[in-house]
Amino acid sequence: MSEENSVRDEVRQWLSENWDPDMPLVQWRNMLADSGWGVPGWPKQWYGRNLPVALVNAVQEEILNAGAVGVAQSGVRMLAAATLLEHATDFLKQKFLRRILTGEDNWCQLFSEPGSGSDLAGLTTRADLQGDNWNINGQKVWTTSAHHAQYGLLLTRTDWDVSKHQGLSYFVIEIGQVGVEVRPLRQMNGHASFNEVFMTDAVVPKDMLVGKLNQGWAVAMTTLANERRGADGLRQFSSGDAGEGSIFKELEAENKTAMEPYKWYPQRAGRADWMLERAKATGAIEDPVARQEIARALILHKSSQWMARRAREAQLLGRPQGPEGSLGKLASSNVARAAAHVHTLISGADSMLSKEDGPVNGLIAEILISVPAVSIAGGTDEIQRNIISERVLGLPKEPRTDTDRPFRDVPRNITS
Amino acid sequence: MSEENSVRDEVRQWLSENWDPDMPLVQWRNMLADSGWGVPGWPKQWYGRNLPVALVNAVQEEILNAGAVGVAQSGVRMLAAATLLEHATDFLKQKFLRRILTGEDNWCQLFSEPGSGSDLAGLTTRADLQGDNWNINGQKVWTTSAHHAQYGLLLTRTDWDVSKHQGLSYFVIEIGQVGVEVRPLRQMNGHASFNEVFMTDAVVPKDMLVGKLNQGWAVAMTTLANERRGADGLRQFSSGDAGEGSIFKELEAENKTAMEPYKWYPQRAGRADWMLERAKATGAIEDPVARQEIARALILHKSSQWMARRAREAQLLGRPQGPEGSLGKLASSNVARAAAHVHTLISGADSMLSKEDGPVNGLIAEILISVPAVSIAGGTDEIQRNIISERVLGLPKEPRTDTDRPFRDVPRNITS
Amino acid sequence: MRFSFTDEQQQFRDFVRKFMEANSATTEVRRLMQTDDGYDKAVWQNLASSLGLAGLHIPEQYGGQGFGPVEVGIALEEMGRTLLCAPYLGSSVLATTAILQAGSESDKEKLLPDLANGERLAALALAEPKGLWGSSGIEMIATPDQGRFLLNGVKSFVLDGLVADLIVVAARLPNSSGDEGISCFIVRSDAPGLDKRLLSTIDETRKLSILTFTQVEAEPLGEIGGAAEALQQTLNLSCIALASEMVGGAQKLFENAIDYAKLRVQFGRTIGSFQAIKHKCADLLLDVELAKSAAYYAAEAAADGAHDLRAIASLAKACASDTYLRVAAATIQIHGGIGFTWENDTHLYFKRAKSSEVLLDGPECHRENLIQHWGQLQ
Amino acid sequence: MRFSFTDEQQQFRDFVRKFMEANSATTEVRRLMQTDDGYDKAVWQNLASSLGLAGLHIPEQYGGQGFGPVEVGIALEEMGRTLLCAPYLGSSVLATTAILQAGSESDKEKLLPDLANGERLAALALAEPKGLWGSSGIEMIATPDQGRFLLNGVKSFVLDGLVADLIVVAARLPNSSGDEGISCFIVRSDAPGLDKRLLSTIDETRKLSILTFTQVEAEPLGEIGGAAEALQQTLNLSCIALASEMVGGAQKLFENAIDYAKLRVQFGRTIGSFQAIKHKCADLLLDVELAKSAAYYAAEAAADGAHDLRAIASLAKACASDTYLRVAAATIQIHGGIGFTWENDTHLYFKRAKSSEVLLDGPECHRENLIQHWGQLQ
Repeated sequence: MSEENSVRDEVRQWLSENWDPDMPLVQWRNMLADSGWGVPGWPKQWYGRNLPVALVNAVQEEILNAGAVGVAQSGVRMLAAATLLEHATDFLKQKFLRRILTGEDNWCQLFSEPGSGSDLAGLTTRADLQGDNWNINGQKVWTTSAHHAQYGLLLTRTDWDVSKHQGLSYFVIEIGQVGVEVRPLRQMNGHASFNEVFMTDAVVPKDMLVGKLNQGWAVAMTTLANERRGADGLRQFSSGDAGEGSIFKELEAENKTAMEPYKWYPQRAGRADWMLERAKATGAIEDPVARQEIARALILHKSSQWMARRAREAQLLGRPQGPEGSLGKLASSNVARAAAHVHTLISGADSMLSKEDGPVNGLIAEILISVPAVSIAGGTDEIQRNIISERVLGLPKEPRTDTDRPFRDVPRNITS
Repeated sequence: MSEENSVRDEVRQWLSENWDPDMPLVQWRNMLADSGWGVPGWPKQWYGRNLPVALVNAVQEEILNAGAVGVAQSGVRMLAAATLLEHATDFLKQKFLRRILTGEDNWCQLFSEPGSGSDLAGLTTRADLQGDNWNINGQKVWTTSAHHAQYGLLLTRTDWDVSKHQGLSYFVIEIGQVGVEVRPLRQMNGHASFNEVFMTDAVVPKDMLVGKLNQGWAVAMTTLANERRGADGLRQFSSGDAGEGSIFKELEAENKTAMEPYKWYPQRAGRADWMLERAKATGAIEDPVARQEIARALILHKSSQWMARRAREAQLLGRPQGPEGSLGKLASSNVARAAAHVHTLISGADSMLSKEDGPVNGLIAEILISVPAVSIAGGTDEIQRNIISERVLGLPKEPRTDTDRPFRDVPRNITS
Repeated sequence: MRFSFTDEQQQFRDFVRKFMEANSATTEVRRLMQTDDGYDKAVWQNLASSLGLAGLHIPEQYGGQGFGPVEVGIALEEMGRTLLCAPYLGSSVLATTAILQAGSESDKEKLLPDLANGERLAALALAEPKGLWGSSGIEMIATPDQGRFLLNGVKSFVLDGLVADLIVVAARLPNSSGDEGISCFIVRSDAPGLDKRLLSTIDETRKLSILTFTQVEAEPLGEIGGAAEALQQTLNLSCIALASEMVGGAQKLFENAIDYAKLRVQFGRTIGSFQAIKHKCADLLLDVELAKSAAYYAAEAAADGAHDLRAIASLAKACASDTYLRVAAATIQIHGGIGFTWENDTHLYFKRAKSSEVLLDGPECHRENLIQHWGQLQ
Repeated sequence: MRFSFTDEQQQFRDFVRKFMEANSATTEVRRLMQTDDGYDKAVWQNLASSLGLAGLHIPEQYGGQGFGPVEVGIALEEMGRTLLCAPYLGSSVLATTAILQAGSESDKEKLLPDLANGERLAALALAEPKGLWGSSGIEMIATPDQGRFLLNGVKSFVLDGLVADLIVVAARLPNSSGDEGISCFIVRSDAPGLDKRLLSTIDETRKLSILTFTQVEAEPLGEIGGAAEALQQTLNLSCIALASEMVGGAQKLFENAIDYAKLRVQFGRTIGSFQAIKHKCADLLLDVELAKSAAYYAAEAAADGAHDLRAIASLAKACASDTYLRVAAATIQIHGGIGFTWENDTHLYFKRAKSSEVLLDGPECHRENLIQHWGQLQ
């Protein structure tokens, strides 16, 4: 406690001396980086202060209370940072970490492929060494914000004669090059928030390798572990912090671009928070059958939130994480489906109507045609159940027929 | 059609000359066997007339219309008969078929074991040849009516050095011998309608082998196929045919014993047919929420019945059987669960009460604690889904790790 | 009661299926759903006159084929398989059935021949913005005005209302309530005071419109004030037809899912070899076969003139819509990410399933009807 | 609002668990469920006085431990794990809470100390043969008779009613309805005119009885005519306690299922390696954790005196009972045939789940309460 208070005093002190809402955004964030208050949990030598989670939260609280702006957080950049911090050379940390915190660079994640979704380790994008560069050929998909990213986290196959997990390598690739083509991918709900990325003889310099050659799987696991940590069902969708001063204009613009691909995510999650409101507005609340269905969904919704709070609180207390931590994603699929069902029941025939003709200006329709994504994106429910049953419950893996031989000999999809 | 009419005339004629309700039951059934009218679908040389299904039904209709008694049908005897007809030596057919039809012998099925339920081919009851007899050791379970059966259909392992399906042999075993001990097995609903059968150096003469040595699996498949055919969700639970004459007294006694183990089966099936009646009796029908749940269960119940009728009619028309035929068992599990849920909702707090304190003199309670068996007995829902997905949908089998080696080397349960 | 199709009905099914496969590929569906009319006139003419489907259940004396609910069910099932974009459900089923049920002899002689040969299209304007199809939902007032009637009010969710030449309108007499005073009228699509607008919908393969009536002159269809029962029977038959359409869509989509499960490889195996997928598919097959069994039974019951058809129709409709939705959601899931893309056809079926779920009232409403009107089915 | 237990609470849980594992093995459960009393006096004395669980939530001035709903929840969760056969829910929770909520200062001083040390047992007679626990279900009439009251009517589903020394009875004043006139009374178990009979139940680990009152003299408990709110609060707290008991049972049963899935071999593999089982288990784990989260939240809310406790209690009860049933059914399924036998312990939990589902009102009723009384939870 006393340690926390001293930290809080220190950061308050520093903010009072340095925070200026009319300072250019990048300049302010550079100060945060230099002071170590921007990412106090990071190592001292890399813009941080080595503080434990509890104190990190205290610091962030103080920055929030002061109404000050923090380091850039949005998009994939924090996954990139966590991965580079753990696996990259000092050269790469030097090159990228600061500009990640200042928000000068945008990043994207180049993992999934048309032929390997659930089976990420089955990917077939190839990297072949030619002189001092790696020559990249293949296609990635489900890439968020690739169209305005400078760099990508790229997972490729560099050895086809070893088992699937042993032949992967992890690189940082520059997106704005001739060999990389980014195309928008339209979804069934009409949005195009993802990209397909085609790489044809794209070039990656040798020193952009992250971690050791052919040990890219371990590096990718770090990225994905951090991604999962972000998805505990409590994430807020920032609508741009308000505040007086020029810096907030810059911030708002940044958030707007960053949040653009995510604007349908609240609908994808089912909008359980709208159920009662909608039931009252439509009069469905008078229908006992509707009340039962709303109650069922509400029970799922609230107990999922409470489960997430338990997980988070255990984490803050530094207690060993219980199963509740791994269950958030699966729970959110159930909540979303239940809520979509309820919204259909509440809106009745109107649930057919979209755009300006539809309830809540078409957002109910958007819920109904977006919810199917929640049980697929970021790991299907089926994959989640595998992970839970094996890692949490300790049930045995199925006999594998793909890890016991050179990847070359493993049956795979014929990708167009 | 004209062929059908001539057959109908012939049976009517024969019945008018021979049927006598005061004849001893066994004597009458011997006449049915000799005339071929008892099992007109069977081969001519074995008490039948080789008639096609459609005509067989016509004959049975005529016997029914005449109010006459048919051959013995209850219990396992018809599975035994079908299996013997297809696989047994003339010696065995001679020895058993007639007494099956007259009802003089009762039969039981000795397949399942504590260590091999879903995985029947993994059974470990051993048969070792000693001189002219097979020496049987092992335990069987889920045997209906073993306690009053004279003979059992016994599946054993006779070769441990070949793959699991290749080392099984099928015998007829005499139950009333020293080496065979029959114990009742109590279920969670209090009934004890099954037995455990312990065989310790039990003796089976060589000539009681059905089919070829080590080819018992194919024989067992015949038995099970006939068993499945019986379970199309439309089976009636005979309460003993009424009628004037001494023969009906004998018949009633026979049915009573035969039906004893099955008396809770209607409850196991969920008693969907009681839902509306109960809802009206209790006033639950006034509750819109109850009406929804009843409707859900009723839709399952009726559409399952109609699906079964489609399957049966296609069969009668000699059309290739569609998927609907394989789905009856899985459907009946869903119906039973839905009906049990509805009965709880209808009875409310009373659904806790059993025996004379419970609704419908305890039968509602019996539904609730019997329904869990429906998705297990005769093949679990999981096994049904495997069968459907592989045989009906043509989806590939999972990689097997138990059929590619001598059974000796296959991991199995340590049975007490 | 039959539980199988006759050989003639089987042949009819094969015949319709061939036509649909030739004329309603998903590329064609995608083209037509972008248009306002939402159908191809040449294909419609073929389907309506050459095949005679428009008059399938219209008696021969009115220029139809004289078939019944079973054949209509078969036709809709095959149309549902290919998501046919055409005014069949709207004109040939809903509106035509309303005229058959509510119209007088002379109405039928006057109106049906042109519908039977597909020369003209009709639409049924029944539900209003509240989105209820039963008589209780009819609030539009028909005011008597020297022999004619003047209609005022709004009709919504009108299927194919924009392409129809004539509109069958359900309205009620002043100061009436419930089944009392319910009447049917015929309004020409170009009638003064009639305003028509296309509605934006999730399912672009169905064209719904909203019609606003301001002092619109209308001619009575059948007996004034006594149309409630005719409209209910129209709904019963239309629900059975829609259930058949849904069953066809669910069956086809299920086949797509199975095909993909056999093709797609992950972890060195086709995903169809994983129990997670296999068991899901087995459950879906059961759902589809149950929904089929209910739809087939309902069509037979309609053909037999069953007394409790309303309950049976509601059973079939609720069963089919729940099944179609489950199959659609599961098919997206089995496809994974690709199943959520616009290029993949699954979403076209998913959206058809969503619109079919609430069109002609939702499943909760039909489950309630089922219990309210349940007789003793065998 | 806390979302974790304190170290002291963790220690308390370990302590109770050890006791339950030592004193409530399923062999013991099977022995006690065959008896009419349904509990072991020695074990009860230990549990009540040595461990002080009987007075866990009774304030110290009445001889209790002075703990709250969270500790009661922990105790019941651990008791639920082992299906403890004892009058804890009936006497220490239902009846004791009723006295705490409805009783006057002097009532509490008089009645609670003997309950706190487990010397005496009490039961709450609330529901009647219609099986409703809310005030609307209370039809028993309390007729004023020179300072005392005479009770006439029947109380059913009375938990531990046969072993109780005193009965807390809920009745209403003549010519009252709804919450009006609801009053609580104390009746001695040997009072003239009181007839007690054990009910046959699915779940033999709970002893329910039916009590018939004929002109039974009763002493008022607390304020006459104003007990409705106290009884509702009693139900809220008892539902949370019961939810905790269910969660404990579900958790333990789930552990049994996992153990069996890891042990049982079919097709040369442990069945726990099949996706059909693995995925079922993953879904069950989620169900259990959700139900736990709801029960823990509700206990904390009760400790914090949340204003919308009725909604939260109903949420926790409905969530726990649906989960317990799903886990029980799935555990039988995972065990296969052996899971349906009497020798296997699964059915003991299954039956406890069934009785818990409808005890203190069923899930539909609680879902309705949830919506009726829902505030704005965070």
